Amino acid sequence: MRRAVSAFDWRLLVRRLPVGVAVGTTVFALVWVLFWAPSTNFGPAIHSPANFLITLLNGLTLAALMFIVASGFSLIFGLMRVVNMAHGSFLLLGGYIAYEVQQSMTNGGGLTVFSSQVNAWDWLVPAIVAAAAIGGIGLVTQQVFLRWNMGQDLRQALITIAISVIIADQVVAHFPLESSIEKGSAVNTSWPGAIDRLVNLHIAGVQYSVARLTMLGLGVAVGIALWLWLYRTKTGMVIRAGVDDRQMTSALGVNIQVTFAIAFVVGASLAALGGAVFTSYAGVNPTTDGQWLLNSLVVVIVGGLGSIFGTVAGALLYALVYNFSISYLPTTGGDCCGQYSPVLTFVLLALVLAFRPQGLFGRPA
Amino acid sequence: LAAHSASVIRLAIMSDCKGAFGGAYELDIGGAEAALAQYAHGKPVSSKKPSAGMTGITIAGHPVKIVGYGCGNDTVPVAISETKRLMEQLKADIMIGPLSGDEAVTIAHYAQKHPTKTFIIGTAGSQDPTLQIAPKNMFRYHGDGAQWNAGTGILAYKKLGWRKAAIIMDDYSFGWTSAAGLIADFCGAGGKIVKRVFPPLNTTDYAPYVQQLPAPSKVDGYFWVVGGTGTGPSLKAYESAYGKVDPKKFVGNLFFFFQSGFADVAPRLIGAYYGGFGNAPGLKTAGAKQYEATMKKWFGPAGFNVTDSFVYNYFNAAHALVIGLTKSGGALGASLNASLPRSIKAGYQVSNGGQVKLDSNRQAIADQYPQQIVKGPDGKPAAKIVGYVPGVDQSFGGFFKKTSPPPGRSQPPCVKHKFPWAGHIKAVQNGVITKKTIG
Amino acid sequence: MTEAAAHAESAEPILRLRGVGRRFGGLHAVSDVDLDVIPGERRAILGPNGAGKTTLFNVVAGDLPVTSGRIELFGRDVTREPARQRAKLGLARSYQQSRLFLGLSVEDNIFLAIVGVGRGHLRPVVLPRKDAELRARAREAARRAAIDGRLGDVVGALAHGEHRQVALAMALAAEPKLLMLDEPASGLSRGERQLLTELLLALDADITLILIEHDMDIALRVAERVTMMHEGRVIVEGTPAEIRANQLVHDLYLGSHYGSEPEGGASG
Amino acid sequence: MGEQLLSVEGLNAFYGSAHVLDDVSFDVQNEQPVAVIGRNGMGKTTLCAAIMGLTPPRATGSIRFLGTELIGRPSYKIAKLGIGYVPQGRRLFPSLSVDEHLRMVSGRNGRNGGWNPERVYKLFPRLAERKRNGGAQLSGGEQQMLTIGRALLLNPKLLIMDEPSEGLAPTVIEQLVDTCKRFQDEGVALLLIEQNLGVATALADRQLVMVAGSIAVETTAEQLRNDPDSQRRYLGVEPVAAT
Amino acid sequence: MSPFAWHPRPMSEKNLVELVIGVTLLLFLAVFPVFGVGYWVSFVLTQTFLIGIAAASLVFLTAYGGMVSLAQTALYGISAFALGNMVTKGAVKGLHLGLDPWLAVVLAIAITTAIGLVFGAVASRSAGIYFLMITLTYAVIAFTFFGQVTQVSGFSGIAGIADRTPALVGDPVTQPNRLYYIALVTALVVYFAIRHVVRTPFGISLQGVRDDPVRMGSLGYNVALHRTLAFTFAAFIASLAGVLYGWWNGVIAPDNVGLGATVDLLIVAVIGGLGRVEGAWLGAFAFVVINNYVRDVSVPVLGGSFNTVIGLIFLAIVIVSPSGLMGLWDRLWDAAGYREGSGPRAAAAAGTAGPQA
Ligand SMILES: Nc1ncnc2c1ncn2[C@@H]1O[C@H](COP(=O)(O)OP(=O)(O)OP(=O)(O)O)[C@@H](O)[C@H]1O
Ligand SMILES: Nc1ncnc2c1ncn2[C@@H]1O[C@H](COP(=O)(O)OP(=O)(O)OP(=O)(O)O)[C@@H](O)[C@H]1O
Ligand SMILES: [Mg+2]
Ligand SMILES: [Mg+2]
Repeated sequence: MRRAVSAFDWRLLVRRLPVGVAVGTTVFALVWVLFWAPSTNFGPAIHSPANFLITLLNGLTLAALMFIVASGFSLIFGLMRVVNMAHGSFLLLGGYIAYEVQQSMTNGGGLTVFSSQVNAWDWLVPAIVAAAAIGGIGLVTQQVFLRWNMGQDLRQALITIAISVIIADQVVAHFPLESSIEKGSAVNTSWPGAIDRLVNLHIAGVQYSVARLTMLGLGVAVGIALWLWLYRTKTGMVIRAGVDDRQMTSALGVNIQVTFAIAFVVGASLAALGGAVFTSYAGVNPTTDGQWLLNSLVVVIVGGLGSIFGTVAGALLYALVYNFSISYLPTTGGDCCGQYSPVLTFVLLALVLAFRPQGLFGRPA
Repeated sequence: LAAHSASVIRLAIMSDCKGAFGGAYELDIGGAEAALAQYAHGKPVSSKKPSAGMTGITIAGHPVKIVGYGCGNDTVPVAISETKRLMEQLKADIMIGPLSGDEAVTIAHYAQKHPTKTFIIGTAGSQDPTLQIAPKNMFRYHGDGAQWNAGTGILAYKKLGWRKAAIIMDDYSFGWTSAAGLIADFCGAGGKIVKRVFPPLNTTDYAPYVQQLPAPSKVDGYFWVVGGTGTGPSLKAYESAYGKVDPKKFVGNLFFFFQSGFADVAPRLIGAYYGGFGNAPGLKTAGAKQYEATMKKWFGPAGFNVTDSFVYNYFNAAHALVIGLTKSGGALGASLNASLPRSIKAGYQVSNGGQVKLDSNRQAIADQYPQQIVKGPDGKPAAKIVGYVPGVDQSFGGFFKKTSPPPGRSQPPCVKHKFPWAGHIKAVQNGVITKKTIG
Repeated sequence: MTEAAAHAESAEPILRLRGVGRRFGGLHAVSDVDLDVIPGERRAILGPNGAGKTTLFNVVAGDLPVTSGRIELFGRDVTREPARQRAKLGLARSYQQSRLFLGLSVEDNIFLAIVGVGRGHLRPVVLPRKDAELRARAREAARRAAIDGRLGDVVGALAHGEHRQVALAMALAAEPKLLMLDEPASGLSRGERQLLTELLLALDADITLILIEHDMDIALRVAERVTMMHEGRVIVEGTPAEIRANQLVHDLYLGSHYGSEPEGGASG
Repeated sequence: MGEQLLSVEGLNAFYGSAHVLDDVSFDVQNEQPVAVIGRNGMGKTTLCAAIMGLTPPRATGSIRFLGTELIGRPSYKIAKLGIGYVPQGRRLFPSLSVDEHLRMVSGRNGRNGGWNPERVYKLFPRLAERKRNGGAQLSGGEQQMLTIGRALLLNPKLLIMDEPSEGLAPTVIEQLVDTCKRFQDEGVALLLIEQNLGVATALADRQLVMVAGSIAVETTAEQLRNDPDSQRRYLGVEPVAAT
Repeated sequence: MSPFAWHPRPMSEKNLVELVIGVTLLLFLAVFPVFGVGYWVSFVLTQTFLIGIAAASLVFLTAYGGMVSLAQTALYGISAFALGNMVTKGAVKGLHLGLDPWLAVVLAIAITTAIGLVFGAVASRSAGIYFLMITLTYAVIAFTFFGQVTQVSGFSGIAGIADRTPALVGDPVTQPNRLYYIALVTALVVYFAIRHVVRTPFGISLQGVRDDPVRMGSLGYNVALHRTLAFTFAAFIASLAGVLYGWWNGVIAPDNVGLGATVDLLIVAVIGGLGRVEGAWLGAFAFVVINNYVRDVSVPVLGGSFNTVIGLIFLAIVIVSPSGLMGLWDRLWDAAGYREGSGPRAAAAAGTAGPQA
């Protein structure tokens, strides 16, 4: 009996450990950021509330963009079990298409246009065209290459890898279209002038970018729309059923292929929408695809597959950890520690997965 | 020359066809091939697509065959495997390339182990290949990233009146090297760097890094050494933190006006100074005109920007090769290495009669030309040469040594130091070097 | 043998549940179950669909943690032990929906059941002698479950009923002290059911058997004692005869007669 | 006798190279239940799959439903023609709740018959209590109920049930039999696969015996019930030599 | 003929044919350096062997453990980085400890295996796609770690590893044959080790874990331990590839463990066929050859460089054969009318999908 009791204690400890570690880390991180933070860039939040607020807003707005992109990935990945490794390429191509459309609408002649020359339509139309075009490419991809091998995860992942290799090369070969600019050059679009300005938040004197706040709004809007679609209509149920057992779904009279095609198109379009936003927010270049594939993967992994809330949580966690670790890691000397924040970010994510293998909101496998 | 030795000389050209500089592939090849066409009887198979190949190249009676084109992606592993493919599978004797800094480092190591082959760097800006590793069979006829910025820091101090500045640099060897030139120069003149920020390569969101920079009200200006694909995104991040860019507060490196930079970031930076590639595109010298005419002649239909410095550097590399091979009579290896010119006449250089000299490490000592982005007559951004910095060597007159720590996050330190060119930087006006000293 | 017999004589139950409960959210799938099973006993657990039988198995086997109560197995408190420890102690179970290793052959499936309770899980070398012996045991178990005709076939390619047979073979192969079968007859044809019944009747006396079964012919023939569950609780316990006679059981569970097969000339 | 509803002619089916169905022919008349019985692994499930256009990679021969050829049709079209399918092993969707299972299917097949989720809940009250449970969070019997309910919501003309009584408590089986008996009144024909002879004979008069991939014999419930000998022969109370 | 399992069955006709092909190939490879093209010895084949070893560690985990690991590239990179930091001397990047070459090899393998143990333990509770994900984060951690922590590397990587090889290996540049044979022998040892291990209780139970981990628990197995140890074993194999790579390439850089390289190894394994260990080398060979020789093909309509062509070739391979080149061979064999094993039923499982649920 005594042995059993000691085993009991030990196990209990191990089981509580993750929670303990998580709570401990969070509390420590909070105390650090709020009250302590010696030898960091800004010092603790109580001393420099403006920087804290900016870091927070940077995190939230980046999370919104990550959500837009990753939700498309999550839709395809989580619901159809297709690991779409071409998601980053869709974003990249979407970004270039948005750029070309904005160029031609504003007669940019290949040069960056200024936001003062851009009105709301000059932004919206490119984004819509990009989303539609990539939706079309997504549809072709899904119909030609993925439709007939559903369920073969790896094979599909490989197919999309091959497609991403091809798209990457094609982008370098043809974009930007303007002949006086080198192919494969970085390009960017501009936000409409109306939102490309700073607004005074009247908190700690912080001025913040309206464009970034708009991005946050867009992210929320996409989230709500997706949620309504997936959880308030039959389409959502059908997709989830189809993922569980395609044949059976079909045997219930559901043309599951149509539903899958729609889901894929939506997912691809979200990548392009994200691409259009990213092109205004930072700009795209031929390395953007890998970067965003990785971002999407990480967000979806951490949040949990196929859950909208998971994607939200993943995006928030990733973006906040990213921003806060850059801002609040100590910087002593040249070689420590701020620049290790990318490493730290991913270590944290691995730890999340170690304790919750299915991601924050995922169903246990 | 001896007819019996008409063996084929095997040449490889390596550039990047993927990654951040993937768009430069045809340009670089075009640059090298234009020299081969001009000086060695080569005929491009297609004047629109240089990588389609070239026929009829002959030097000192030897046919020269371009055995292959290397395709890097700005990473070390691909650079090395492409080099092996070119040198071992395709059995090239000579390579012109690679394109970027880390690639050059790794190829320098390769060169060290393959002494019978000859390597002429295409257009890479890292310091190590010639300062630290310095294989006897590797040559570079252009400056490194630090050299390219020589004088620009002094200009910021003297002409813009900066005293306190912050610097943001890519966190890898080229970023460090490029920043090193600015820091050494600016601090040497008496300026202070109050903050160094290093975003990693391929950063998705530069906002938190930009946030670390002191606000524009707190410093006189920023050295902006974020390059390749990061220039635009980092500037956008700056704009969304502090509003519009004030070009007078920004001094950059070549990426302010390089390749896509010209369309992507330069329009926002009209008026800003930057280091450039250390050469002087747009100088109205005879050499420059001749060079541009040559490029137009061979690859005019390809339509690319002949003043592009990548093209120019590849051109000079191939030009030097032609001279060297001619002198060695087609002999390779050590005798080619001995014959490669220690000084070449280069189009965008003016001092010493337009010469680029090599130092004992086979690294260029060259004049540098700080530049400014201006609005061109067509309304598009244009690069204007504003200064002339004579004879900058890789060690900055002994400041960088083989034994000193290489450029890094905190290297070099910010110290006052008199560089050889301090006090000798001349103003350039309308493409003409004036007598006026500006720094 | 003598040891086993001695064990059987001691009244010490092989399985003792006290106040065992399992909740799923607000649903009490199993609540407050007390149960004693003595060594060598044949016990059937009956109950309507959703009564909590499978859940009870799951908590006893350790596949699900309990939310309350205490489980003793072979005189030892195993409430917090993981499933694998309980298997090592001598508990084997089958699943209502066969859980098999679809990528492995029938023989390898059974082989795994044998290795699992023994030592040498982690042995990364082939010991020809030892492996041959283990495999012989696996084939023997397959023969008892009448699936020895398909030893080399990949389990993924078998029919539903054949899966049930493999599952049975695996449970037997572990030579457990306590064998828990969850609806072993479901999906079996009459022929195989017959074989199953015979097999269960002929089971070694020192193996304790707990059986969930909706086929009353089998359950009531094999069992010595029957526990009837309803809505997570034990409502009746008794001998098969007592159970048959119990009106509550009839109302809740047995109904008239479709549960049992019409034997020979039985009326329709 | 009604008109011909389903007619199977010369049906062969293969898994890879394994020949599982061998020249199967039979038909189902309107409103008339038919049961297929046979030992494990004889090909009963494969027959259902072939009709529904599911798993077997290859099926040859002809299956006609109300004159429409089914072979080569995608299974959602087959289902839409009015065939409901209760698969063996339930095949519920773990990602969907009970309620979602039903809502997802209801109203899919344009036919307006009398089935809606409410009626299914009335038929199986246990399901109503479990509305929010996920498909994998049900007891075996509850799963079976949901599978049947799901198929009924298609308002099928023909219901194919593969061992529906498996895992059901006797009372529920009884209820199931009663329900199925009522199908006839509603114009639903039944193709029933069963191991439980009690259920098979109670529900269908025509009994097809499947042995080694073909219909060995057709008999009637009456005969089968009263003839232990044929029970033994077809359903193999003794181990059958031929396997 | 399950692609996933090895059964001690009597040798079929197909096994025999494969054996004959295998032995012939081996003999050919053994004498190849005598007459073969130097580049094929020093580059194509040596690289094939060592990439194949890394890919084999992935195939092992995938086929037998159901764990599609994206960390194998990171692990073999870690091994090469460890070797580089310990063995190099003088003014190169990294720690340049200048240890004895053999000692460095042993340490590199030990360190990598230990890291594999930790990685494996952390990931052992995950399965399927989640496992893939957590190992992807390992890959990213490795990449950012070596990129950002300049003390041990930085983006330009560590060079000069080939200058300090053990005497047995010699100078890989001037004596490529030695490394060729060492890589060949290592590959063979790895191949047979994997073949052996999957027939042992450990290997079979690993396959059980792949199919149904919960069930394995109720059979008495410690599933997490099994996964951890399998991962450690695979890390050990990958570390061998890493050491060979260090010698062969001389340079190791963060991009060797970047997303691109990670995906490349997956491509290698899948092209070869995730069902069979042989596939690892076949895939590596195809990959190396395609990357090297597809240069001058131009694509009509689309345009673009040879990268488009490579993308198209990979696309074609994956589309044509679900289980890679090995699967293609299996299918060709079947199509030729031969059947393995016990009667017609044996072939029934052939059509089933990838090993992952
Ligand atoms: N994982 C779960 N989550 C939520 N509810 C569950 C879960 N598993 C089972 N239940 C519920 O618990 C109750 C008992 O289920 P259990 O499987 O134990 O029944 P059972 O007695 O085995 O029934 P059957 O004879 O039909 O198999 C059922 O109502 C079921 O819906
Ligand atoms: N997916 C499959 N791949 C290969 N062979 C299969 C597959 N499914 C079934 N088989 C084989 O086909 C034969 C018929 O199987 P089927 O499932 O139709 O039998 P059944 O009559 O329904 O049996 P049961 O009563 O056990 O459900 C069996 O021998 C089985 O092994
Ligand atoms: Mg049950
Ligand atoms: Mg069946």
